[in-house]
Amino acid sequence: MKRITVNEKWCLGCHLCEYYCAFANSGGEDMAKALKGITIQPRLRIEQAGCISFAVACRHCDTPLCVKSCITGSLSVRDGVVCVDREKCVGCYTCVMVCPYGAVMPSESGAIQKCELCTQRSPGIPACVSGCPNGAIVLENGG
Amino acid sequence: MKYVIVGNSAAGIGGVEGIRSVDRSGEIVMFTDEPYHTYSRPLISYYLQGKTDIEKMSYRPEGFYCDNNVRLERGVKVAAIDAENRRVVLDSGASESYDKLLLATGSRAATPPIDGLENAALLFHFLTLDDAKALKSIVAPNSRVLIVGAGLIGLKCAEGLSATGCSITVTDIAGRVLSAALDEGGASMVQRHMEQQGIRFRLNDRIAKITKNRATFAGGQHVDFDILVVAAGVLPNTELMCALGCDAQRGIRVDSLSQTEVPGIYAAGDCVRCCDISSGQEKIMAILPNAYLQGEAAGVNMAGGNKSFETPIPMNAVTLMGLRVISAGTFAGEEHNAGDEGAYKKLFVEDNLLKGYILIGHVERAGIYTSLITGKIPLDTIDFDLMKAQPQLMAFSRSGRQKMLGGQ
Amino acid sequence: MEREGSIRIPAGCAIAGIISREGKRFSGDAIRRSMSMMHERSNGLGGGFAGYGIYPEYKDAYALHVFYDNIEAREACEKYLDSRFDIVNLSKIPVKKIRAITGEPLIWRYFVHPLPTRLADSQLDENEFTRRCVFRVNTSIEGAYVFSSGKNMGVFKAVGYPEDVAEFYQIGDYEGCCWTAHGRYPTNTPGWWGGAHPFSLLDMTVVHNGEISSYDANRRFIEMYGYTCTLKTDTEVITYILDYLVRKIGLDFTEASNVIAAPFWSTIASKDEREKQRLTYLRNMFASLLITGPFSILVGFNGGLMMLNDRLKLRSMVMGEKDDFVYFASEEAAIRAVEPAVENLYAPRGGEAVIVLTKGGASHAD
Amino acid sequence: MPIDFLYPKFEVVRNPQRCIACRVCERQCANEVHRFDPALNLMESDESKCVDCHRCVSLCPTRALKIVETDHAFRKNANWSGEIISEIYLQAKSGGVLLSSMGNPAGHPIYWDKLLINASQVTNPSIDPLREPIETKTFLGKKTHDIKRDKNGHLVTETSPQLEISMPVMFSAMSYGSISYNAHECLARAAAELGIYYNTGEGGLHEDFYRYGAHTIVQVASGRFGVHKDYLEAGAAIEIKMGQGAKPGIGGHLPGGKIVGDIAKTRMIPEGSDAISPAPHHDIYSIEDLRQLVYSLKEATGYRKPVIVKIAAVHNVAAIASGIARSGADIIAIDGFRGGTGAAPTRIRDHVGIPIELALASVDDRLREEGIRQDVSLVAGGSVRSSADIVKAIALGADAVYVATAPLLALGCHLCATCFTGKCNWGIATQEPELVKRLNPEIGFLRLVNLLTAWKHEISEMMGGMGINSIEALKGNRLMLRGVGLNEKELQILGVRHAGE
Repeated sequence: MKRITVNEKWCLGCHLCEYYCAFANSGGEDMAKALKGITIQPRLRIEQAGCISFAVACRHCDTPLCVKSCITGSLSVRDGVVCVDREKCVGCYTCVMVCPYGAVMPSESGAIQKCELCTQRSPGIPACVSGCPNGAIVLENGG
Repeated sequence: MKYVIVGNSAAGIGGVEGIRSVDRSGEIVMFTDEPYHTYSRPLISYYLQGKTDIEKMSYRPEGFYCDNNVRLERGVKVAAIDAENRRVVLDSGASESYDKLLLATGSRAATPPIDGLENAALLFHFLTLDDAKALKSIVAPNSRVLIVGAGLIGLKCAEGLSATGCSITVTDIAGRVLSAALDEGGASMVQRHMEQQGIRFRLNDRIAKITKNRATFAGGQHVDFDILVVAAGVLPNTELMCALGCDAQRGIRVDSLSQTEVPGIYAAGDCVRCCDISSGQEKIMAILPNAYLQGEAAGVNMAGGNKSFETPIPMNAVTLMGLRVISAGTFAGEEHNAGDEGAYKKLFVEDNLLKGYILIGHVERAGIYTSLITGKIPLDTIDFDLMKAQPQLMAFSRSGRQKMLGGQ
Repeated sequence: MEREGSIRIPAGCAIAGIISREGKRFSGDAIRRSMSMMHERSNGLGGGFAGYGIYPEYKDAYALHVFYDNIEAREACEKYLDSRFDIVNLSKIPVKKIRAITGEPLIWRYFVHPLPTRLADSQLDENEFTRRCVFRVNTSIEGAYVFSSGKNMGVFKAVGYPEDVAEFYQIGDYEGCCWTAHGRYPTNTPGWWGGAHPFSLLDMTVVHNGEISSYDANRRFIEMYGYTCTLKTDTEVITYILDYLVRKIGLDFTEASNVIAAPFWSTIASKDEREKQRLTYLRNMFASLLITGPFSILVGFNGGLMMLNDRLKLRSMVMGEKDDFVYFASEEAAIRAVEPAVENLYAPRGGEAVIVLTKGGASHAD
Repeated sequence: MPIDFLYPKFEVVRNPQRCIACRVCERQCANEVHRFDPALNLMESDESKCVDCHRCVSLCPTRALKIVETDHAFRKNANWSGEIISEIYLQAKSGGVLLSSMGNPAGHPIYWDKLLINASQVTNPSIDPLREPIETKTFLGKKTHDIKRDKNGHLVTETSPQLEISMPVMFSAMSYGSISYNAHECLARAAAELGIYYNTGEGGLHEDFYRYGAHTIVQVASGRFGVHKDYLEAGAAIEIKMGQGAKPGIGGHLPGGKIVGDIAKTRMIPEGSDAISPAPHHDIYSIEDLRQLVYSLKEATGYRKPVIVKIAAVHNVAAIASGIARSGADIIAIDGFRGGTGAAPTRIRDHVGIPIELALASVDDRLREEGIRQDVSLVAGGSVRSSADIVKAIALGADAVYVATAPLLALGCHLCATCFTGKCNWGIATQEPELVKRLNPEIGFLRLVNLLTAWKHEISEMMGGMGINSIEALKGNRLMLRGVGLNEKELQILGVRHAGE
């Protein structure tokens, strides 16, 4: 099972993961062009208070409450990754109501958005993982 | 092993997926009195509104029954259960044997005791796709619509119809909208919002009499309508169990394994009565997440696994004409107001536990609050002030976060 | 033109050796024939032979073979020798004038014993005493060069092809129980007789084919111990290393081979604990005497002969047997030229020392 | 406010087309150079605070940043350079000694760059490291002048204590305190992984790192901080620090502000007290005294651990080394004047000491002349920058080299040379927790392993090219070097010929 683990100990609170996430999901080819002048809507968020910071992204739970609670069937598990069919999602936010990590979030389109480990973009390492300068976000395989 | 499931909505589908997570090969027969592939009932208002279509309303992909090796019998009503011989009898007279039976019969619209209701020119309920289709086919921009019931179904119906430009009045005996899901303050915020969008409300008022195109209220005032929608709550479909001599009028009783008092028969979803852990009361919590989870647990147990559904609480996530509302649990105990501008937020605390919450406007990360209720997290183990301000994992202890997020 | 000593000259070569395990003496003609087969491996710029057991009548005396550029050098040298040694015999080494060998120096031979008083004063053993005297001549008497200084053995070398050198010195007239030989292919042409091989120190002679890459590491180390590398040749430094390890430190030839062609660490790791410790000790303690780069050498000494290749076997060397004799050569053909019916042909692996002792011989210094 | 005579040294150049105002520069600059102006929705900078450490540049996701040296100039003057003028302004303002960090940046000759390495052609084959083993393992410690045999004639294989290293490189001393816990963890783990050693410096050994003891050299310096019996026992070798290339003749001073928590505990001094290492050891005023300390330490550790004596390369280094070789020390470490430091008076750093190349050559020569080269191993440090420098150092006569600046660079150091401020943006030369955490040892350790693994490959390639398949055969093999652009005297000291000869 693939999932991201977050090493709070190494999180610098630099927020680069959010920008790499937003860029990865923007479909653009140049970060500057893709993100210039906009307020980014990343699929993972840094929580920060004083010296403590950490990223929160979908945990791709073994028992994903969001998937089970989804009223439209637009959330599903594909190869261990909780994915959303944003065409189908009506933005009822039942998933927002049940996700214990607060990792499902509204998007501007009304449909929800969430981390899909960059599987929609290209297989491999999620942008937040490769973009983290300090190994605070790690992709785990198996387990 | 042969499984029979009555009902093709969330609880029934949960049942199929629960069974198949344990038993890949047992025979599954599913009966539904509707003619459709499984669809999401809550989406009928979106359908009405034109925000979705029949295809997108499919609760599961097209190949669902085939992939899960389910024999779906559509448009077939189960008339009775022969529990002794483990058979269900269909209204055609035919019967089907079962080893394990899941009742996921759902609910039906309640009919309020209003004088002359049957005289209404056009009377609708708003529970099924057929209801929505019928309503959609008849409503016109100049229609006058009276909706009886300001609960979730009534308001969603109002939202769905408002897209057509028709004039809408919502009436309820209760003094506020969404009386089951919101407190006074929240309800008035929602009401105000919908009124700004042109919906009229007549609350705290009782219809005394209905004639063809007119509803006359107890105080003598009247509202004329072309279309009358009755959305005054639902009743569980429990006749099959009642016929077996069970006391199930107010919902089928099940244990935490979703098993009824009759051996081999399980029940799940809106037809079931169970314990709300936030209040400790037994009630029907007719919401989709509960239906699915309960159906899934039933399926697992039917197939020989062991899964209990122990965290049912009432909860609602709804968007009404752009206003986001999420509430969960019971609104009892000490109230904590933490709303900011343009948003409403209330947390209810009792015995060092979060019992319920209401969020209107800003609903992000509400699930963290939900998890505090269902997980019965003692509030003195977290930074509750922080948590009150924003639902956030920062409020947990470092080791608690580590457990949640993995890593160091 | 610079000559050996002023510049380091890489060279390719042919080498050969024949030894009688019984210690039977045989004519140098055999080794001549073996070398002539490898004519192509030399270029006429140096050839030489070492014979052991060739002076039975003076077997307890150091036999010094000396090149003199002129009479003055000879006089100076003899005066010096006279002051240190009892010269029991001196003579010109008999040579045969041939067309192929020209420009020969004066070549003299002395059988000497260290003067007992001088030896006692020096507080050295007679080998070390003699070695120092030889160094003294070679470094401080201009025009004199001692090129052989062991007991009951002798080196014969010249500028020319090996077979011509053999004829020049009439090697066939000598009888020894062990012979080694060398033909040289230097890539520079100093053409100095002293620079021809074998190189000798007391009774140890080395013939070498190769070009070692560790040269300066080895040289700078060995020079700490009283050796002066005047020729800047591989053969010289290898000879000194062996002299140091065997005669001074007291290692036997096998142990010495474990130093200069030490097994790879991975090989050492595969040995049993005791052997591992032994090899690690030798490699570590004498680390600067590890020789890298290609070499094949035949080391002659009174009592036997050692053949050794570098650890990667970057130079050819084969050996074979027939009856009492063991043959070594850079090429198999050179062995067959002497003994067509040679048996047990074998190319020892890199770093595998082959030590053949004559009857009663020992592989370490006494 | 008094007049500030100095214009900022660096300028922050921000490409407005590329900047997305993600504010990572702002968040990552401990010097507070960057800030976000919400009104203008723009990033701004205060370059007077910039030290040119490149943290912002490295993390900027759109490469919108670069730092350039200002072209603001004093009137051209070959004698009064801008640097000198600025220093006078600084001293006129502060009245203090100028402080600097890292190594001597002055333009003295770098002899490594004037030495060239040989390769085999035709007469002697080069060796392909992909096909044949090339051995870089070596041992440091006293070698023998004779052998012993037991009664069966077997060699007695006991030796003086030796340090085995998989390649002739070790991490030189950097104290816990001058660098961070995480930096130490990187070094310790990398040393263990690589089969080499790192060095505690004079900061003691944090209890967490005792488990890396088999790859640790514990240092005893003039302040004796953190020295106790267990500490001495914990390491594989003990180093007596007599001097340091960056500041010969000068002691050390870690301000009380940095003596906090574990650092105080590890140094065994009260929190907040200045850690002052005196210039000399006050029990060593002569070579005889050194000998006593060497044997005291040997005695304390049962003669099981080699003792290293580290000195700065100064004018009389050969004679000093000769004395040390006779003091019982097993290893002499010589630190050239380009070696780094956390903090040194600028004038000392830039003007005292001599280059390591010359010091190494002359020490190696002297010890050989005296026939005592076998009695000690030589470790050369003080700006060994690459595998080529290592090969040259070994060929000049070193048994191994010490490196510190290069591994710090591997960890992220950009040589901004402001370690003494304690605000290292790379988490190396700092004790501030939020800065220290920027150096994740999981990443840092791997980068060190990568660097040295790469060097090992390169060393093998160069050795193979020379036809040398074991590092022992390279040691002191000066024929493998040729000089370029060196005068007769330099060639003579280095013991190499000029290229073409």
